[in-house]
Amino acid sequence: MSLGTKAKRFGAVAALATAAALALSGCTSTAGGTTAAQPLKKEDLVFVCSVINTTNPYFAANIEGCQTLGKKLGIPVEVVDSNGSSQTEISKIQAILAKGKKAVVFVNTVASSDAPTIVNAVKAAGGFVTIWWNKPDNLDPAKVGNNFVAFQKHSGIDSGKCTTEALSKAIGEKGGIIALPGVQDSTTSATRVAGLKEALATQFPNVKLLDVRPSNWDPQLAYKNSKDLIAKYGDQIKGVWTADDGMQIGAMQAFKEAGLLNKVKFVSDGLYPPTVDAMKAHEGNDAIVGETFHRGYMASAIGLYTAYLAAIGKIDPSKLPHEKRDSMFKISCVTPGNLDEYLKWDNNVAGWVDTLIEKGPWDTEPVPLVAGGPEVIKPEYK
Amino acid sequence: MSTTVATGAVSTEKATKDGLLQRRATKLWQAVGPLVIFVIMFAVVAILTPTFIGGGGVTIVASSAAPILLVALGQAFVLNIGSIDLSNAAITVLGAILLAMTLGPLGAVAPLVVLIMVTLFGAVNGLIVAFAQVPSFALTLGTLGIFQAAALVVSGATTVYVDANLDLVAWLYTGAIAMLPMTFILGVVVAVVAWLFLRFTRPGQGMTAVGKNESGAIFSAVRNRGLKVVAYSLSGFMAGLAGITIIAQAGSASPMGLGSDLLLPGIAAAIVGGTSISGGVMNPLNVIFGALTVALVPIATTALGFDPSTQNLVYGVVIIVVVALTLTRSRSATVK
Amino acid sequence: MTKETAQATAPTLRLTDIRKSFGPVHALKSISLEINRGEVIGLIGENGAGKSTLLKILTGIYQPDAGKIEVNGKSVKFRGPRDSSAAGIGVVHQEQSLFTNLSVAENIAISSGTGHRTGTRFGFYNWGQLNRSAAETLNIIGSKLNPKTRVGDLSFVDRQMVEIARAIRVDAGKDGSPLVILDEPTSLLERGETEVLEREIRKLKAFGSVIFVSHRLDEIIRNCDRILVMRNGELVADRVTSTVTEDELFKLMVGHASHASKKSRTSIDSSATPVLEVSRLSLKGKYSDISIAAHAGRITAIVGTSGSGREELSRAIFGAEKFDSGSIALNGSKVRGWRIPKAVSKGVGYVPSERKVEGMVGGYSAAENIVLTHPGKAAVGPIVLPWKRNKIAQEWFTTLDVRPNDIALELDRFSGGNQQKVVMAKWLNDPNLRVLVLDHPLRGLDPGAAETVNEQIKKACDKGAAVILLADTLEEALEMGDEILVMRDGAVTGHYDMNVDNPSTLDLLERMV
Amino acid sequence: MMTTTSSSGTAASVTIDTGEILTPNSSAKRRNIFAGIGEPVALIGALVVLIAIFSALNPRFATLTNLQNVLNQASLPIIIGVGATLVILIGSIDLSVEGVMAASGVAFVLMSANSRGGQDMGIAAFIVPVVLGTVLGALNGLIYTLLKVPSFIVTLGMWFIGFGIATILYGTDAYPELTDDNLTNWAAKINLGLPNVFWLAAALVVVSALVIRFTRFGRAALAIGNNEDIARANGMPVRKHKVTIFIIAGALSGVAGILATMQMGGTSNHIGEGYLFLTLPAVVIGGTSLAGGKGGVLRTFLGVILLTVLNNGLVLAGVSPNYQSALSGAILVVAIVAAAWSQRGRLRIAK
Repeated sequence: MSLGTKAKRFGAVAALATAAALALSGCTSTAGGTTAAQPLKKEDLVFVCSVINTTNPYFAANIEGCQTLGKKLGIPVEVVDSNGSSQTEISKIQAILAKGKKAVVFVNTVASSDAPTIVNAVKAAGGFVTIWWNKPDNLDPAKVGNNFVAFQKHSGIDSGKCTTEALSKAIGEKGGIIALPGVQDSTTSATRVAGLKEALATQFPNVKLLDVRPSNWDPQLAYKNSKDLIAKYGDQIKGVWTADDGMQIGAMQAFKEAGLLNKVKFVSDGLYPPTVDAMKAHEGNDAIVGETFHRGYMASAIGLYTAYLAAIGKIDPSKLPHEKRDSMFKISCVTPGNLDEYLKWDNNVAGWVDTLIEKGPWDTEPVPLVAGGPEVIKPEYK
Repeated sequence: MSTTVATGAVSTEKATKDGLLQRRATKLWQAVGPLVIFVIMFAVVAILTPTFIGGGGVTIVASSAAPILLVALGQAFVLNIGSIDLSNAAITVLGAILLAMTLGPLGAVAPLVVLIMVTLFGAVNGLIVAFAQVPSFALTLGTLGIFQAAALVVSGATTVYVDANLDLVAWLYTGAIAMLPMTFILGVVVAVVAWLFLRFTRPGQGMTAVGKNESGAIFSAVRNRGLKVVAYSLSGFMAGLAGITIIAQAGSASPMGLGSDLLLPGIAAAIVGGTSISGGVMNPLNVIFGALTVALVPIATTALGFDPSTQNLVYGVVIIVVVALTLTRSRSATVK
Repeated sequence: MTKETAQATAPTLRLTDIRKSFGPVHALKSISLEINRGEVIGLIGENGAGKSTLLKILTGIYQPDAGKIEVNGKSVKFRGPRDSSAAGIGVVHQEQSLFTNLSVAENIAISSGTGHRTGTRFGFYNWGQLNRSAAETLNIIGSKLNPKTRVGDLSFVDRQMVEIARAIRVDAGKDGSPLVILDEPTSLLERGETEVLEREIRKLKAFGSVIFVSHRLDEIIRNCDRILVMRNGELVADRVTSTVTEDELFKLMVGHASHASKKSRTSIDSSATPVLEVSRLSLKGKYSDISIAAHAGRITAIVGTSGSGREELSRAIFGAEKFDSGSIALNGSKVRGWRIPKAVSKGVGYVPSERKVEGMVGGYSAAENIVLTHPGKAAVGPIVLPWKRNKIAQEWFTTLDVRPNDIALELDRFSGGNQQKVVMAKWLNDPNLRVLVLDHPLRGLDPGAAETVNEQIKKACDKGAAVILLADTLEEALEMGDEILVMRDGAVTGHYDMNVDNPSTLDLLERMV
Repeated sequence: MMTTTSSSGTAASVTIDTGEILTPNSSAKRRNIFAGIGEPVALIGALVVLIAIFSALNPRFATLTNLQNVLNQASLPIIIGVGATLVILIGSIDLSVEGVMAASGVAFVLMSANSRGGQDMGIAAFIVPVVLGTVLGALNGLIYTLLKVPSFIVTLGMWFIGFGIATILYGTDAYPELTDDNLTNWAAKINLGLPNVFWLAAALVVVSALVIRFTRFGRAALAIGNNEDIARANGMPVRKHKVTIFIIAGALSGVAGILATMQMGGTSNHIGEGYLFLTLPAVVIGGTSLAGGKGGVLRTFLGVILLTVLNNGLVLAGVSPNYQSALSGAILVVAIVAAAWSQRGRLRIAK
């Protein structure tokens, strides 16, 4: 991930040695203003909930979280559908900012590189923003100022480790597995893969990673890649690791068609409704052996609520400790055995949001704040 | 007999007069149609959402239009010679990645180096189209795949951040004149230069001639192959400029990030701006309004509070309706 | 029975008071005419006289504003080309209208009605029947073409045969007599090929009627029983052929007497280097060992049939097509890397026969076309000066009497004759014009426009250019040429210096075939 | 009244036996009989080479299982490719594929027994989505022909419209899954050695090849692609044919949406993603000319198989995914350059 490696690939080796050293300090100097602005009034606020699309179960849950919180606090919610496009995302957010109300923004960025533009736009409009999942490492909320309230995520490495443990144990800690990451330049996917590799290297030396085929978060592509990998490895494949449940749907379908669903174990991240159904139905001889638990509505509600607290002056971001500006929330490992105890929140989103309002953004079970960022991938697991 | 001739002459004269008026009306609409449509749409948004303009609506539309405008101008040059460039957005991303990697070590030279490289990428497209005489749609579909792969490989399939010297380009996004960001001003300047080039230079006129009737142009000693290479090089160059605006805006680039989705908006902007998809008709000044319109639609639907689930539908309908309104239709030409 | 008799005696086509206007323009003003079974009617008129409007009404492309059309005694209304072909009217278009990617048989069947005999029942193709019935039709006109051949692979005259077969096929399903419209079918044909066509016209008389449209009055007189003359949207004369002369017809068409230009031939200054010297030029399968010496101020006319290689030769001189061996020299120095841009920069100009495709950029204004190649004062280096361009264009418009007098109008919108004037102007605008190659410059032009173009050809000679002329007719070659080369199968078979020799058309033909 | 048909009055002054001039002339222009099959032969050759290379690299490549796998993956692009080929044959283009697939896929899943509940509408669940595709295709065709908007831009707009319809139909509820295993298993189920969906695709290819070869409609499509003006002048119902072809393409996209949904066991509005830029290169590599009038569905079939084998082989050979798009792109470039190379000429026009 270091700049040096990239530069070598590009070929300009010598000149970059020094540049790499400067890399971390070289961030743009957007004034780290901590000037405490006037707290905003609740009736001037609008919640903005920006998601990559509206139909993915995770993003649909994001929207649900925004709307539930908006209803609780009596603040209108505007949903931004980026349609997978960074430019659309940015311009739609800007359009809402332009409408004049002070925006409290939750953004699930399309790409890390969108974050600076969005943050600057929100800052210029006097709004408050929390970014989830993706941002450039050098974009530090503390340096931007109070308007960039926080960057939040669940640890990808923990996610990868948790699912890999479940998978390795299910296949008897030996045999071949395949991995289907998401879009290649996504840090979320990259950290999950790093967790996978780290767990294999440190805990399960006899589990062999046969092949890694990025499948772009796309069920269809995961289906195709799985079919090809089945043709390539046949019954050497004992387990399938995917970076999200969308791709898991495609992968399971491919194995089902090959008549292998009963013989192969699956793990993934997200615990989407279809995954829950499949686990409950013990599909394919309990094919799904591990999942991570985190919820779209929790992420968006925490994100919005954090920004909201800053907007109304309940918290002063500049006085918060580092881990509350660059935060990692707990991710839990779910197996068919403990599935039910996690699902109870899903039937009572409003109740969970009440708890959030009561306990604050950093202390609400099952996703309390556990660490500060940034999450660093060790080079050997890249 | 003489009377017949006389009436005949009179009626012909009257006919040419009427024809002239009609032709002038058509030409006028061709000249200002895209502008009028954008202004009307913008006015509708401004009236229904009065706060929009005060909140910097103009800046927002202009800044999202800027990269679209730049790729659309390049695309329009290629469309104008009767071809198409499906690879330009991939060149934009590749250019942005290259710039992100070189800006630190090379400083002010980096944008220059990158622009030269992307121009060469475009030239390669042009050389193959001109000298192997292959259909451009298929060729650039192929090079699109190659440039995408190059972006993945060069970036190591991850986001590349500018580590130093970002200030050298960042002012393009942050700076503004009269509410218009410099990126957009850059696009307008390029459009004006392109307009002058097309209207007042022999290569420019030759390109349009190639688009209108390539055989006729060849027999008029227009250097059709060279001009095709130039058109594609310009497309590459302008895609590179768009890449620079992306770095100016985001300070980083990635293979699937900003810029990777510029292909379709770029084509739409060129066509909404009155460029003919079959070649020979292009007004760079109108492409400005084409890009503004294409950028405005998603912003407008959001600003007007359309439900997000309806916004794609609206976008599709608007594109078709606007093109149907601004299209240059010649009676005889076959529409493909 | 009575119905049949009625049909047999009724004229094949009767038009009564047909009118058609486009806005305020009266394209047709009350046209009435009759065509009987077995008649060959010549239809003549200058460009814009209303011929093509009339033909478009007969083929269902336009609908008349008023008037009645009767076919075989029955009143009909054509809503489209389909109705017209169903009524038995077939047309051989001026510009060929065949699908090059389909077979001969399909092209013949494409506009005929569906049915067992045509091999296209219920929308399905019966290829065996389709090919058989096409072969039958081809047989009627005496052609031995293979119905399965792709039309794109045929020669020009063979395609014309396919067109005729298709035109008479409109009636294949019925017993009526077809009316075949031949819309300037000979304008693109060589003399020998015209003979074939004329033979076909005679055959058609046996079972149908023909409307023959042509600019060539001799052909009209030779082939037609009756001649209709149109002018300004009216039928101004209807004459039985035996009672008229060419001169008379010319007067009827243009409304004024023709000026046959008598001229003195330019002689060779034998001491001068030829402007263009083609030495032993060869292109495999097209022509071989051709040598030409073209001198300033002289017109070298090349005659030959379509396989003679003269087209390829003329294009080689312009750099548009390659040659295998031999050389081209301009003013005594051999040229290298001969391509169009180079040829043009050395003062070579070319007026191609396919004017709309190759000769001009139709979507551009006339003014832009004129300065496209040789901007002269209209450009400083690469910079174009529009006001100077317009001035130059306006001068040419005045000189050549281009109508309408609107230099900003797209060239597409001018008539063929006026387009050709602009194409000529494009080359004449070169102050250093040395060689002007003209491939059928008068094709499709009415006599008035032809005269203007011929004048400009002579003017180019006067300015010192050598002209290579591929004439439409032998008469044109004899009239214009200072020197005549006859080509056959890629070789020069005859060479006449018109100052010395006085060959007849027959002499030329003998060496052509 | 009748004029005599005597030819004596028009006796020609010069009589030439032109037969002898014409014959060599026309045969000289006759094209090499191998030219017509040149491209399919090259395609099959390329396919054989690829298969040989990949078989050498990985013995599992040349197995029945992998054949079934490749044909299963190729089926949807083939079905879409049939529609795309027809549209391209008339010289137009249809970019709306992915949008139409999304709309029909979502409609299908919501009308079938699915995890969101709702009603299983049985056969209507198949009919309505295809009708939806038909309607969108018809809109494409009508806007294109009536308003004279280039098909490129109409179908680009329709892409978003279809996608928009899918988004609206999808709503905000959970991801809908098909609950009937017969549906989800149908496509890949092996019958007579090959997957069902491939038999369907193959049947569509055969039917459409026959339609192109043996019906007036099919021949008219070729004629329109060759020269629309002439087609019109010959009284062909050009507009009707064009609209019909867009309707067929829309309906086939609709079918593809249903099949993709069945393959995935559920759907979102992203079900069609990636299919357009997979199918178009395949059509072009197959040798169907984007200018219209030349090509056919059998060529497209070969083109799809070639690209699918390539992608499958690259995975089996373990080539880095980073290079996958570059290789497909390079093969496309090489294919079109090779196809055009012999026809290069100073005066040739390629757009």
